[in-house]
Amino acid sequence: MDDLTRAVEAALFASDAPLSIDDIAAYVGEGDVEQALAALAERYVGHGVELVERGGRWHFQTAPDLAHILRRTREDARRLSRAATETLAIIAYHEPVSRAEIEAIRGVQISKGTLDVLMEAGWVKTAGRREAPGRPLLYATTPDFLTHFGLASRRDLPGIDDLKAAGLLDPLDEAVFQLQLENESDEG
Amino acid sequence: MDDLTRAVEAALFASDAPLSIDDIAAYVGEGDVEQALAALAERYVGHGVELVERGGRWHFQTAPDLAHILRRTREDARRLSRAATETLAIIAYHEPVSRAEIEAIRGVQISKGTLDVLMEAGWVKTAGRREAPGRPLLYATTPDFLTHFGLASRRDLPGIDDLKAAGLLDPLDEAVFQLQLENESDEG
Amino acid sequence: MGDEELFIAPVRDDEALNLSLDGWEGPLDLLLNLARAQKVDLHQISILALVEQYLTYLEQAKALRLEIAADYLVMAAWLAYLKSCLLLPKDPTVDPSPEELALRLQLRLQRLDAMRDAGARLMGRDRLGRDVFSRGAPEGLKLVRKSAWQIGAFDLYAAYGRVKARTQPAMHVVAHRSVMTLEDAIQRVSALLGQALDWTTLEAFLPVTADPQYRRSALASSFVAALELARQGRLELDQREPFAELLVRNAA
Repeated sequence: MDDLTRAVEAALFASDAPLSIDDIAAYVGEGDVEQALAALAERYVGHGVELVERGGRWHFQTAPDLAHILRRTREDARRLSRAATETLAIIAYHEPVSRAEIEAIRGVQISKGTLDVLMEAGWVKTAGRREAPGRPLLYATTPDFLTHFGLASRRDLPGIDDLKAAGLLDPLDEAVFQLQLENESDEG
Repeated sequence: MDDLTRAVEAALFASDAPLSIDDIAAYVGEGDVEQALAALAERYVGHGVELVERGGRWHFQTAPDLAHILRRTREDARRLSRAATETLAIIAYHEPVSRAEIEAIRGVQISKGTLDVLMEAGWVKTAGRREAPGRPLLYATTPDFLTHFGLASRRDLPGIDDLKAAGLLDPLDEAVFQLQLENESDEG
Repeated sequence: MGDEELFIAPVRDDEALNLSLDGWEGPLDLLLNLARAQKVDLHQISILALVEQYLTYLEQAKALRLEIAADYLVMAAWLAYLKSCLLLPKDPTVDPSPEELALRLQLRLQRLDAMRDAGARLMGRDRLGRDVFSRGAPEGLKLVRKSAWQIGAFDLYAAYGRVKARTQPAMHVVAHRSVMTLEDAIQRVSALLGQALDWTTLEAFLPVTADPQYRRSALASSFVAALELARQGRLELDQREPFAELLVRNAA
C-alpha cells in the first residue's frame, strides 16, 4: 500500500465525520486522492468494514450483512412516526419543496413537530425561499440524510427513476382540486 | 477473508472501547477469535491503520508514523494588538529586557498573554535571567523577527533621531491636541 | 421484494375499516386504504366504487355517532359531486371534465401511495447507527489554528515612537502672548493723565486694539498702574458703587 493510500485510510479512520475529497486533501497533502480512494475501496471489498461514498463524502462503515452481530440491543432511538417518515420521503423525492406542497401530497396539515424532528435528526434543512407569492420556505435533505440512509446520492433513492417516469414527482397542479373543494364546501 | 474474521473486524471497528477476546466472542459467537485476531493483524500490516493489543484488549488505531497528517494547520491572518506591537518594539530596542522594564518603558502594565502572543509568533524568546535581585526573566528578539521585518541585524533599527525626523516622536497625541483646542475655545 | 409487508401498510378488512376515524390521517389516507382494499393496481381502481365505499364508510361512522372531522365531510361532498357528474350524461362545456377530476384524484392517491412506499423503503435501508456502524472511537482529526500576525516594519517603529513620545519627560513651554507690562502701563497712564482735565474712566486710557488678550492685559496692568500712581499721590480714584466704572483724575 503506498503512502498516500495509507494516509487517506488513516484520515478516514480517524475522522469522526465523513470527509469530502477536499477535506482529505487538506490532511494528506499533494496526490491523487480519488485514485487512492478507489484503491482503498477495492482493498476493503470482502472485509467486515467497507469504504463508501455518500453524497460526495467518504467514510468507513461496517458491512451491512454483519448488522445482526453489531445491532445494539437497545431500542432504535430514531423510530420515526408515520407522518415524519412520509414527510421525509416527500422532501427527499421532491426537494426543494414547501410545506404547502408536502401537505398537498399527504392531504393533511403537518403538525409543527414533524419537520422539527427531521431537522433535529439532521436529515432535513431549510433551503431558501421560492420566488413565488408568499415566498414560501423550502425544505431539502442534508448530506447526513444520504449518509444515514446509505445513499450514494439522491439518484440512489429507491425507485426514483420509475416515479419520475410515471409523472408522480411532477409539481402538483393542486390549485384546481383545492379550489373545487372550497367551492363545494361553500355550497354545501 | 472468512466470516469470523470479518465479524471480528467489524466488532473492533464499531466498538467505542478496546475489546477483550471475551468481549469479541460475545459479539461474534462461536469460533477461534484469537486466530481471527492474528489473521486480521497480519492483514493490516503496512496499512494506515493497525490492529494492536494493549493489556489483553484489542483495538484499531491509526499508524503512529501518520500522526502528523491527522492534524492540519490553518493560518488565520490577524492584526497584532497595539499592546503587543509596542511590547515587541520595546524588546527590539532594549533587549535583553525584563517584563518590569518593558512596563516601565511603556508606562502601562502588560498582560502575560501579550508576551505569549509574541513568543508564539516566533519573534520573541526568553534570554536567560538577569543576575539581579529577583533574577527577572529576560526577553529578546529572534532571528525570525529580523527576517519578518526585513532587518539584517538589530543595528538596522531606525535610531531615535530617525524616528524624530519621521515625526514619529511627535509628543502631541492627536486626541490630546484636540482636547487642548477645545479647552481654549471655551475660554475665549 | 420479500419485505412487502414492511413497505405497505397492511390492508384492513371491511370490519377494521368500520371501527373508527381516529386511525386515518385525513380523508386522502382513508381513500387510499379503501382503494387498496379493492386489491387491484391503483391504476385500475374504480373511482365510482371508491366514492361509494367512502360515502358508505362515512354513513356508518355517522350511524355509530362517531365524531367526523370537517375535512372528511368536505371530501364526502366533493366525491358526491364527482359521482353525480360521472353518472350524468356528458356535458362537453364542463371544464375540467368529471373524468379529468377522477383522473386527478387517482393521481393523488398514487402519489401518496408512492411516497408512503418510498418512506417505508427508506426506513428499511441499512441505516447508519442501526444496521451499519461507523468507527466507534475515532481518534479525531485536529485542525490547529495558527495566527499569521499582520504587522509591518512601519507599525513597529511607529509603536516605538508612540511609547517614547508618551513617556518623554514633559517640558512645558508657555506660548508667547502679547501683554502690556506694568512699567509700560504706569508710563502710559501718567502721560495720558496729564492730558485729561476731569474725571475719566480708566478704560479711556486703554490702547485701541483688536487683540482681546492684549486688551485684557492692558486693562489689568493699567488698573495696577492706577493703584500705584494713587499710592504715590499722583492721581485720585473714584468709584460710585461696587462694580461701577472706575474713574481717575490728576491729583495735582
